[in-house]
Amino acid sequence: MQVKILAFGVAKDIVGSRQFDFAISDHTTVEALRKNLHTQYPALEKLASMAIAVNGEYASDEVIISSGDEVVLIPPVSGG
Amino acid sequence: MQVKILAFGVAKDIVGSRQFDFAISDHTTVEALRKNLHTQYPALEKLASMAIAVNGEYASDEVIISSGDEVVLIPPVSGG
Amino acid sequence: MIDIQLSEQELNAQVCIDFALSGGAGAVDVFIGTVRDQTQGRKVVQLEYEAYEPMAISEMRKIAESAMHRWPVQRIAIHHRVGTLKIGDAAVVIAVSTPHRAEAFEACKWIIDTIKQTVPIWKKEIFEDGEVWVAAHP
Amino acid sequence: MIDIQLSEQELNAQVCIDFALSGGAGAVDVFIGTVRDQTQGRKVVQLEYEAYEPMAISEMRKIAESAMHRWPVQRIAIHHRVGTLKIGDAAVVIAVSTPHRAEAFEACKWIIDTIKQTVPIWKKEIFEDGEVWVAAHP
Repeated sequence: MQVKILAFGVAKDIVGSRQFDFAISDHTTVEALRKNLHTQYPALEKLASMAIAVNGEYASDEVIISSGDEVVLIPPVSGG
Repeated sequence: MQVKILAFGVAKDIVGSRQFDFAISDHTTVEALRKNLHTQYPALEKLASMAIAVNGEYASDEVIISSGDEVVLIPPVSGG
Repeated sequence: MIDIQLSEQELNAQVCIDFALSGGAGAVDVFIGTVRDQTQGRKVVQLEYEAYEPMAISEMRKIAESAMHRWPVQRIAIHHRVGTLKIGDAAVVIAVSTPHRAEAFEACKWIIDTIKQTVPIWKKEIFEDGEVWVAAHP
Repeated sequence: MIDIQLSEQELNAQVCIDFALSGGAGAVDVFIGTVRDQTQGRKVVQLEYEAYEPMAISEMRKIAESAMHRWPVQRIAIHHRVGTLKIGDAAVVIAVSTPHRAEAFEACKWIIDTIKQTVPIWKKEIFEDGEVWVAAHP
């Protein structure tokens, strides 16, 4: 299935756009998605951290991504 | 000699006026002045503390009061 | 009560203070984070802040709610700027009111420390000769 | 730079903030102490503040100077009110600017804690059925 992914900060610069579609198999976990993204965009692995949010909440590694989820790449935050 | 004393806060209420003249002997220290004031105004001794300032600075017990000094009674402060 | 705002407009500290004061508290602590003109000696021209807005707002609200559980806080305003900021502009204003002062300082400091750790907002420093996403790389 | 004021006029937090910000600091912490409507459950009608003015100003200046020695503080404004204050009025506003935030909180808290210990200012709480000089008696 295809999942829409939003990217912010340095992650947007690495993937080249704010939003992109990414193919994943059914029952893909956040951990597996992160590995697939690292393969596709090796520069993501060089970041100090990269959290993934699903539907507006930080998602732990074992969360399974469903069709229609809003998936967001969250490189190290630097607000304030 | 006579020394002019200013009183603030509860000390003003106890001595009955903002400013009063008080008779002291030459070479009276701050400590001795405090004792004399306690004799004259026993309610001063009931305060949580009573510092004495001489010429705009907190004065330690051994400071000697000179003619013309500005002497101020400083009951517990409560600014802020 | 909690007031969270994410805005491209200049922040107004007095608005946050008025919100915090209106609860009849005894103490208000206010933190203002501004854009400095240099980072480790390198001259900053401007900053660009971007946010994943809905989550940034919900994470700031969670932080404010946690602070209200941890301390006897009456009101919290958190206003965060996004977009292009000039040197000296306020990037964030936090105002916290409490009955007594010690908790106001503790809660306000905890809020800004936690914002910097968890809220999805990113800043890019623009130098005369380059730019960098702050904290992106180890 | 230091700005100390003792005033019978309403305090304006923004004036203190503007003074603190004008040094190009990265962080400003502001403390506002206001008149609460009750003390230990007893309803407060108003407060009267009096000061031994020249010494109150010199002691506040000493505190600000000490803070500038203890922390890398850029600017400090301390405005203290005297006279009759209504519920909700600000009695004191302190604004401290520093390059980094931790010192702003520490210095501002130390300043208000020290003001309360050493500056010759006294407040009388006026209740519906009496009045008391705060902290006068053990």
